[in-house]
This record gives sequence, structure tokens and C-alpha cells, in this order.
Amino acid sequence: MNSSLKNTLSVESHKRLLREMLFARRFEERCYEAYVERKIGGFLHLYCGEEACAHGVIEAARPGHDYIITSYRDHIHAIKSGVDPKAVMAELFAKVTGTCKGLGGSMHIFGVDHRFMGGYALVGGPFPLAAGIAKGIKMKGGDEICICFLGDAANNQGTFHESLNMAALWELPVLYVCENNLYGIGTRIDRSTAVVDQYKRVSAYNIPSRQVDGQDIDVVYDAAVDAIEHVRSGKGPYFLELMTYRYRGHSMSDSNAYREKAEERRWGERDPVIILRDRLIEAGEMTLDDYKKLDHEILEQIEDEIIRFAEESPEPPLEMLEKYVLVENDPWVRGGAG
Amino acid sequence: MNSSLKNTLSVESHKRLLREMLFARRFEERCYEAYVERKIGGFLHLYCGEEACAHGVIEAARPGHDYIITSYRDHIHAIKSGVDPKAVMAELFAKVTGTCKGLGGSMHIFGVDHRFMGGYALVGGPFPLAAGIAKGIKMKGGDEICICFLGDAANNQGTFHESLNMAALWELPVLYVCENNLYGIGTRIDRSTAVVDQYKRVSAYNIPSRQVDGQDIDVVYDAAVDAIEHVRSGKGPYFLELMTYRYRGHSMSDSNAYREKAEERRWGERDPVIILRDRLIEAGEMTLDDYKKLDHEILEQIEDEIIRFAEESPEPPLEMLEKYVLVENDPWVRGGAG
Amino acid sequence: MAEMMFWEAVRRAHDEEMARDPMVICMGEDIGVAGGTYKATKGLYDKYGPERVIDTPISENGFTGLAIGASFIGVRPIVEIMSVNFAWLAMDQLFNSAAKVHYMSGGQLRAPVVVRSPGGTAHQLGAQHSARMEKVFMGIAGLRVVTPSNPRQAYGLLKSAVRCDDPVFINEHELMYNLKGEVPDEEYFMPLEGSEIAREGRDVTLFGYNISVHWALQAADVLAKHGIEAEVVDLFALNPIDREGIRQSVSKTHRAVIVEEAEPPVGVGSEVMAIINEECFFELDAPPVRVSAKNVPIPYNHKLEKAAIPSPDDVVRAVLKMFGK
Amino acid sequence: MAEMMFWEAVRRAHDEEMARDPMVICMGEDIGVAGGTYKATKGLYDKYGPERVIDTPISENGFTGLAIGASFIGVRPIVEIMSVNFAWLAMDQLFNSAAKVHYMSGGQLRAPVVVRSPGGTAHQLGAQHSARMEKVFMGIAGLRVVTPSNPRQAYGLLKSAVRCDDPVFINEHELMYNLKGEVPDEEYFMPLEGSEIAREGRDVTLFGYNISVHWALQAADVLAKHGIEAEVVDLFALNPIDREGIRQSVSKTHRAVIVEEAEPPVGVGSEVMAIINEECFFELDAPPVRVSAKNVPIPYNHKLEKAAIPSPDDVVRAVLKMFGK
Ligand SMILES: Cc1ncc(C[n+]2csc(CCOP(=O)(O)OP(=O)(O)O)c2C)c(N)n1
Ligand SMILES: Cc1ncc(C[n+]2csc(CCOP(=O)(O)OP(=O)(O)O)c2C)c(N)n1
Ligand SMILES: [Mg+2]
Ligand SMILES: [Mg+2]
Repeated sequence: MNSSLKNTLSVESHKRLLREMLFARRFEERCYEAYVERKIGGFLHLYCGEEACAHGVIEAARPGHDYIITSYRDHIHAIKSGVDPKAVMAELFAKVTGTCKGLGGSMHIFGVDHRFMGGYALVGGPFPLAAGIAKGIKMKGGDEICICFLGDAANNQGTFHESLNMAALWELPVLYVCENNLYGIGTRIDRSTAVVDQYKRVSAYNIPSRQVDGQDIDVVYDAAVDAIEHVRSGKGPYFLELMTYRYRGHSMSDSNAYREKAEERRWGERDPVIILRDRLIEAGEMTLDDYKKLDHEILEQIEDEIIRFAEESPEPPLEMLEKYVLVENDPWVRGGAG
Repeated sequence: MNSSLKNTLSVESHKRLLREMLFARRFEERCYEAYVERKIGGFLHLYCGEEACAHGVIEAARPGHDYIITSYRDHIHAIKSGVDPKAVMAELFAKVTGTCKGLGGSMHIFGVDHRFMGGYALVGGPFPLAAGIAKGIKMKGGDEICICFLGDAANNQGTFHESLNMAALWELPVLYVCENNLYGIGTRIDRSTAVVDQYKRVSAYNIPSRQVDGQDIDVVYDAAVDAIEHVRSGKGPYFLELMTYRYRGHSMSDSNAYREKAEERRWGERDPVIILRDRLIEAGEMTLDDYKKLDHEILEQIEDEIIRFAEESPEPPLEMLEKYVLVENDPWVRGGAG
Repeated sequence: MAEMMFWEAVRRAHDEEMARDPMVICMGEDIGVAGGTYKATKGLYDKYGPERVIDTPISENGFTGLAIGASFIGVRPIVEIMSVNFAWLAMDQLFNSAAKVHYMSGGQLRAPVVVRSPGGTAHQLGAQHSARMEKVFMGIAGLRVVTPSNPRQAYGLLKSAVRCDDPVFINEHELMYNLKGEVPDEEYFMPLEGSEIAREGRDVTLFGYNISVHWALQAADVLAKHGIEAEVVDLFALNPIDREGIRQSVSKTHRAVIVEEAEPPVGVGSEVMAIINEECFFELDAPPVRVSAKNVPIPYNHKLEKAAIPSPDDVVRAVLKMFGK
Repeated sequence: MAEMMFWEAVRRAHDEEMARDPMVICMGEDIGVAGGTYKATKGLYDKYGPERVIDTPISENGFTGLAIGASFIGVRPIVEIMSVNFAWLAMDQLFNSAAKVHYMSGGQLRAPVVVRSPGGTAHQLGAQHSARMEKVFMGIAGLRVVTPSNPRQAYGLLKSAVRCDDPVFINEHELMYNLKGEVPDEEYFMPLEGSEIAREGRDVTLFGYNISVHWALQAADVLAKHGIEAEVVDLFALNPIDREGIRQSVSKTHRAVIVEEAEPPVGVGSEVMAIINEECFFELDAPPVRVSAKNVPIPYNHKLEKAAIPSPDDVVRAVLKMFGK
């Protein structure tokens, strides 16, 4: 492990995180299959290759206490925040047992009980929402923070500028995490963005920032602990840029034709799951066989528990169609209860 | 004069500019009166105190060749671009002889023959329009540039971020001039903006920038010559921040109650017209009497030519109400001329 | 019952709700130190401080989204968009976030945000400052839209909107802030759905909302002299709109004229006509008529501006024509 | 006359216009190197290069405004907004700048920009990706709105839109890009105003536009078996809309059903009803009816999604009911 790191994880944490990240990988791969089988519809954005980002940051946070919000690429953020993977899969299968009763879909996983405030499909949409949640935290006086995960290309949206300015101005407890996977759909970052190092752009708001390797969970965790400490201690927002890569197409309809195979290979060699696995093996804490066993267990769990639950759950009833448009029986609609 | 300046103006230019700036001052003051007399309606935003900005920059440009675009505080930019002051005043008086036939009003002066591309009332609206004009210039291959004047508070709009990123990315020939008068209506810049030095914010787009005194026309001119040279030579956009102050309220309904009198006094001591006047007097090129005579001439000209023209011009006919909604008789509306 | 101005009524609702609940905040451009362009938040900055009365940067989509996010966890924001023309910039957050989050989260999240904004054609504000956008807001599921025509409604609608768990857009009017009217001394809440009969009549129903209620009332006075008793229905709620109220009045008068300040296409006028067609077509003694603005951007020149928007006279003429007079 | 797919027709119009006039450019997210989400600009990047086929950052208001500014000085931009849901972000520039600049400059400036965008409910895209926004665009003066229902129209409307000096919004549909149809081999221009009779009939008029034309045609086939000859009118132009075409068809059939994919309030349905009321009320043998979507955000679940939007069956049922069957 990189000995220059300040905040380190125990072996137990490493082992748990390996399990979680491998689970995340297999979960997403299974989604892929289910999409091909037409069990999942709509747009489906997978997180394969980027696992160390969500896991490293949320590991450093207090899920269930801190608020988390992100884009459409949201399954793993939800799960790491504490949302039941069965409910996530059931949502993808459009079942009433899903996180959103089948009304949301892949791009809109919500787990408000776990303070997972949702996945949003409009690029840039969560920037101001996150600042608002942070405003609410500040008003209530707790020590929660809000963590907003978004992609690199999202930073070109006007809401980025507007929100970061307000977050800085009002010293809001929000951590913006940029998962920089170098592409917005098929457009490489240098073809859409004048300054490609995203952490440099936030000097325009006087927000402290840092760019680190997003493939090594130890590096991500270390940086995230400091970032979160900064935000939680009331010093205002922070911007953390994680350099990462998505293995698959942007969504299911995308073949990645615009990427060079050499680039894909290079990033594939720095797989976040394998990096952590090899670190544990090297430290003598695990064997390759242990890993294979773990993988097997996970695959079984996904099939036997998760997919089965999703498959067997019922669809939402037709009456639900008009149920959540407006809040039901709000007394103030009639001018008060009295 | 500040001997450190690289690009200097001749005595003749100084004299002409003094006339122009004093004219601008008196023109705006006369608008104020006309508003009180209810000859002018709508919102009226005056430029008093900021004259050196538009005059210094446009003096360094090629009006009629370069494109100029700005906000609602637009009378003087139009006039310095070559638009007939009579037509500007007639527009304010809502007459058919006005720049926009009485349809536009104070916030929407246009002088397309002079490549004055208009005043716009939505804060931040001109940022992308200016980049688009620059895109057009680039496609046509000429050596024009587009100059976009906007206020400090406008920089918090998302369009600022989006437009400057695109301008930098595509190396568009656009000069953004920030007239930083420290306020957006009644909100002081440090209450709306995390980084108050606007020229620093554009490092987020890798756009070269500079902040200079906006009250001294020589300083403005000097900086503008360099900025324009940069843009015209094909090196992409530039951002010039001019520190200035408006003497009056934001618009006619604003009493400036939010500003400290000491601050107003301090800025009043650095009046752009007086600075240039005194420079000419000091150099022995003019006497105070000359100046008074000039002022008198200007006041007469405004009354006898400009106000009179505006007063005597007819209002637009009622048929004009529906005339410019869509282009008249466009053959393609019917699927072609044939 | 005290007389007060429209802006005072809005201000009072803010003040009472902020005094009651520390989670109620207000935000917008120049609403704090300056007290708001139309004084709707006058004095509140001094009373409740900068954390609750927030002068925002000029970032409409940003601060609207920020308010929506805050509303997710219990804050009750009242957002002022200085002029409804600027709301085009905030539509993304209003419609994509506020109006949809309750639904797409399967009922988990609520976005109890109130957005107030004045629209309308005022005094020569020109093409970019004269939008009438109620028709845009009322067409999207998930957002309540109300529009007060007098100080009592302004007060009572804002009070209920702050407490309601749905996002509510309140469409005010730039010309109406100095309008005087009676407001109950005690606390008063308006329903967020329904309509009010502003004047009873039996011969024709004039539907109005916001400023056009006043035009309809003026027209009704004139029509009375012609022997025509017009009923004026005030559609203070535009989404959901009061189908039943529309049906009842038309079933009584058998004639309908809708008065709207906006351009005709896809507006309140067309929607009310559609509802009449659906609810009580056979009650009609004459085709319903809409009296709308000209379908133009608003010109600066005052005479042209006046010609662009409907007047009480236009309403009178439309009714007389309907009666063959 | 060759058969081609909708996307091929759009692509062909782009290609021909770009080949003809070096000032025609196209821009949008992923339209260049990737050829566009729905292939409408496939191959154009290689053919015309990055200065004319522009992959934009994700900055909808920014790049729409940039296109508008370029159009002021002779560029003819065709902007693709990847999904109409994102157009909420660009409304400010579209309505405040493009739609108003010709008017407020007293005719000096023109904004000949074309904005194309697919909307509609597709395959389970959920609440934030299923907006149907034609009703928003068509309500604002100064912007032309057209909406093709087949490849020929898609081709011909884009050709005319590029050449027309007004700003034009072209409302496409996510589900229709692979639709096949005949397109003339020679150059072909559609008028930007008017309507087309997609099927002649005498008993009832079914008004549709874009995808709902197809539902109406399917319904007409079924209705024919019931002995009802439905006329299907394709309202490919929504602003200005073809009042005269509406009047003529209703005056012939005396019955009208409007089929729209959008939620009912302030939509095409209500507007067409209003026009019928104004133009030919006394020709009606029955109240006009609109067949619309449910007034809900679109759910992800497929069954619920299907239930949310109208179907040909719904149209058939509405017509049969109108005939008392
Ligand atoms: C406002 C808006 N514009 C465009 C899109 C289409 N879109 C979806 S994802 C995406 C790319 C986003 O890239 P990035 O922010 O880097 O996130 P990543 O997908 O790489 O995780 C685009 C253009 C959208 N969903 N919303
Ligand atoms: C989109 C939008 N939001 C708000 C306003 C209201 N408004 C008009 S001018 C202004 C302040 C602008 O300040 P600044 O950009 O510094 O320019 P200045 O007036 O100082 O020259 C505001 C908030 C507007 N016209 N447009
Ligand atoms: Mg990315
Ligand atoms: Mg300013």
C-alpha cells in the first residue's frame, strides 16, 4: 500500500470492501444480462470500472447519516448507502417491491430511509439539489454533510457554476465528487471542456479541491476522509476529482466505438477490484482461491436472492398510475384541516 | 498620464473622447429628466459614471466592423458604435423613427447597420449570443471580433460558464468585457459572488484576462488595445474586467439606499469625464472655459436636435403591432418560391 | 377586516409563516437587504436574518434547484423569481425536479417548495419583460399553480401553499402589488383548488384569473347597463383547475367568455373551452369565446402595448356580439 | 420515390443543405464523432468536419444561444437537443432571444435557427425522459413549430426550416426514427404551415400530429369495420396552426376527436377544440373530444407507462361512444 497515505483502512475493512466492490461489479454485470433478456427496460448505465469511487468515498462518510445524491449511474451509490440490493434490482425489474415501486427505474433509484436522495437523469440536475440539502443541514444544525457524485461532462452545465458559487458563498456542507471517467457519452473530455483538470476549475469559487487516482480504493478513501473532515467541520464545500474509467458503453445502446482499444486496455490493467484483491493477496491476507470462492458466493447470492426476488415480485397495480402525482389528502389543499 | 501605458491616444483623440463622454453623460441625464416627465417608459438603466468603459474599449475596436452586444444598459454602447443618438432617443420616446421603430425600448436598442447587435434584458443572455456571433465570424473568415459588454453580477448566470467554456474550446474571436460596478441592483458583489475578482474566475476556462481601472479612459484604452489584438489575431477569447461605478440607481425605481455615501463619494472623485478633462487642462490643451463651452454646446445639441427630433417624430402605426412577429412573406413558409 | 395592499398581504403571509416555523425561508434576487422589487419581503431580512431571508446570485435555475433540494429535508422555501420572464431559466429544476420527484421516487420524497413570480404586461417593459406564462406552468403534472386576483387571495394562497406538501407556483402580476383589498384580521387559508364567484349573474359567465378578473368585473358593470347580468368566475387555481365550478356556472348561464391576458394558443382560454366542451356542451346557447392578447411579443410603445392586450371594452364587445347586439 | 427510414430522411436533409450552403452547420451533444443518438447526423462529421458538425459540451442553454447568435450574421444552424426533456434548459434562449429578437429590433435582426429535438414517451425512459413538450413550444409568439409524422415530412420540413428566416422548432419522436416511408427522390420542400389529410373520410375527423397520426390511422381502420369513415388530419404545423384546415374538415364531418400523446391541460387538444368552437361551432353534431395521456409524470413500469398514454383503442372507443355505440 502507498505508505504516503494518511488515513488507512484495516484489513477487515479491506476484506469487506473487496466483497462490496466485487458484488457491485457482478450486480452490474447481471443487470447487463437482464437488460439483454428484456427484464430491464429504459436506459441502463453501469458502473463497472468505477467501483472504487463510490466505495472509497462513502466508506469515509457516514451512510444513513450523511445525504448522498447522484446521477442516473446510481445503483451502486444506492447500495453502498445502505439501500437493499434486492429493492434496487426489483426497481430495475419494474416491480412494486422496488425502491420506487417500479415508478422510477434505473435512473431514479431512491432510498430516502438511508438518506440516499436519488438518481437524477438530467445532467447537472443534482448540483443545486445537493447545495439545497446542505442548506437544510445547516439550518437544522446537525453534523451531516451532503455528498454529490457527478460525472466530468456534467461540469459544463450552468448549474455547476451556479451551485458551486452559492455553496462557497454560503459555506454549505457539501462535498462534490467528480467521477472523471474522461467521457460524456461518446465525447472525450478535451473535446468538450477547455480545462480538462476539473479540480482546477473550482478555483473560480475559491473551493478547495484535489485530484486523485479513482481506481485505488485506498487513495480514494484517504482523500475522502480529508475532504469529508473539511466539510463536516464547517469549513464549507470541497471538490474531489477521482480519475476513473467506465468499462462498458455509456448506456446499453452505446458500443464504445469512439474509444481506442489501447486506452481501454491501459485502464483495464488498473481494475479497482483487482488492485484491492492483489493488495490483500500480497499482504498474505487472502489467496486467489479465497477470491474465487468469494466471487462464486456473490454470484450465487445475486442469482438466488436478488434476481429471484426481483423476478418473483409483482408489478405495481394499475391504480398506482395516478397515485404519486400530488401528495394524497394534503389538508392544506382544502385550506387547512379545520 | 500614466507613463507605463503602452497604447496611447493622441491629443485629438482625447479631445474627441472628452466630447463623446460628456455627451454620453448629458444624454443619460436628459433621459432621466424625460423619464420623470413620462416621455420615456419602461425600465431605464443609465450609464453615468461608467463612460470610460464603453468609450475606451470601443475606441480601441473598429466600430461598424466589429460586432458589439450588451445588456439593457445599452444607450451609450449603441451610440459609440455609431448608432445615431437621435434614433436612440426616439426609440426611448417610443417613436417610429427610433432604432427599433418604438418596438424595442431602452433595454433593446439595436443598430445592426453599425453591427451593434443589441441590448438584451435577460441577465446573462448575451454571453452565448456573443460566442455565436464569433462563431459566425470565424466561419466567414474575416478579421472582425465580437465584443460583449456585461455586468459583474451577470457572471453568476450559468450562461457565463457555458459560453466561456465554448468560446475557449473553439477559440472564438470574442472579447468579454466585464463592467464591474460592484453591484447587481442592490446586492453588493461580495454578497453574491464567492470570488469577487472576476478576472480570476476565467482561469476555469484558460482564458487570458486582466483587471484594470475602468474610470481612466487611457487605462481602459491601453488594456483594450492589447485585448483586442489578442482576439483579432486568432488566439481565442479574452476577458477584460473594468472596475467602475454607476452613479445612479440600478434603474429609475432604485434609490441606491443600499450604498454607503462614503463609497459613492470616493468613486465620485474619480469621475471618468473629469479625469480626462483635467488631463487635457493639465497638458495645456484645454481650459476650464473651453470645457464649459463644450458642455453648453452639447446640452444645446441634445435639446435642439435630439430631444426635438424625438418629440416631433410620430408614433408607430397600429398596423405595426403584428408586423415583426415572423418574417414577412418568407417563401419557404409555403415550401419554396416555385 | 383591514384593507391592505397586495404586496402587504404577501408580506404578511411570509412574516406569519416565518414567525411560526423556523424552517420557512425565503430567497430570491434582491429580496433581503432591498426588501424585494415589489416589497413582498420588506423588513424580513432585519427580522429573520440572512440565513432565512436570502439574497441570491443571479442564478435562477441554481437557486430554484437549491430551494427544491432544501425542501427534500424539511425546509419550506418560498422562492421569488423577480419576474416570470426569468423563470424560463428555472424551468428545468421546477419541472424536471420539483414536479417529478414525488412520483419517480414512488412517494418517498416531497418537494414542498413555493415559487412566486410576477408576470404580465406592465408599463412598457418590452418584449423580454412582459411574458404571461401561467399557461406553461399549468400544463405540467405534479406542480400546483394558483394565481391570486386580490390581496385576500394573495395572503390566503401563500399561507396554504407554504404548508402544502406539493410544489406550488404562485403567479402574481407586476401591476397588482399596489391593489387594495380587504384581508381578514385573523389567520386565513385559501384552498389551493377551486374557484370563486366574484359576481353573480345569470346571462353569461365571464371567466377570469389574476388581473383579468378585474377586466371581467369592469365589463360586467357595463354589461349590466345593457341589461346583461354577467357572472364572473375567478379561476384562482389553474392546476388542478376547477372543472366542476366551470360546469356549474356555464350550466346556469349557458354562455361563456374567457378573459386572458396571454396570447391565445394553448392558454387558459383554450383549456376552459375544452372543459366546457367536455363537461357541459349541451348547456351552451352560444359558442364560447375567448378574449385574449394579440399573438405577438409585447411592443414597447404604449399604444401598441395597450392594443396587444385585451381590455374590459373588448370583453363587453365580445359579449354584446354573443347576444347579437 | 425511395423508401427510407425517418432518421435517414432527416440525415439526408442535413446533408443536402450542408452541401448546398457552407453556412449551414449542425450542433448538439454527440452529433459529430458519434453521429447522433438517433443517427440524424451520421457521417456528416467526416464529410463536413468539426467546424460545421459540432459536438457540444452539455450546455443546452449555452449552445442554443450560441447557435442563435451565429444565426444573426448569416449562419444557418441546425441544433439537435438530444431529448426534448433537456430543452427546458434552453427555453430562455429559445423564447427570450430567438423568438423575440426580430420583433424587438423592429425587424433588424433575424434568428434563422432550427432546433430539432425528439420527445415523447418511448420505451420506459421514466419521468425525466418522457416529456411531450410541443404544447409549450407552440404557445409562444415568434417561434414556428412543426412536427413530422413520417420520413417525407421529416425531410421536407427540415429542408424548408433551414431556409426559412424564422426560428423553427421541429418536434420529433424518439420512437419514430426507424419508421419507414416514401420520400421523393428529387428535392422536396414542405410548407411550414398547413395540414395534410392523411385519410379521407366523412363521418368524423381524427386530428393527430407526429406519432398520434399513426394511432388515428390505426383507429380509422378499425372504425371502418364499424361502418364509420374517419378522416385523419395530420397537423404537422402547430404554430401557426392550420385554422382553416381544421374548419374545413369539421365542416365536412361534423365531428372531431383530437388525439394527443401529451397530458390534457393546455395542449394541442384544447387548442384545436377552441379553434373548432371559434370557427365552426354550429357545424358540430357532437361535442368534440380529446384523447390524451393521463395527467401524470411517466412511470417506468411498462404496463403503467402504456396505460399512461393513449392508444388506437382509446381513439376507437371515443369515436364509438360519440356515435352512441
Ligand atoms: C441536461 C441533459 N443533457 C444531456 C443529457 C444526455 N446525457 C446523459 S449522460 C450524458 C453524459 C454525461 O457524462 P458525465 O457527466 O461525464 O457522466 P458519465 O455518464 O460519464 O458518468 C449526456 C450528454 C442529459 N441526460 N441531460
Ligand atoms: C435572468 C435575469 N435575472 C434577473 C434579472 C433582473 N436584473 C436586471 S439587472 C440585474 C442586475 C445585474 O447586475 P450586473 O450584471 O452587475 O449589471 P449592472 O446592472 O450592474 O450593469 C438583475 C438582477 C434579469 N433582468 N434577468
Ligand atoms: Mg464522464
Ligand atoms: Mg453590476
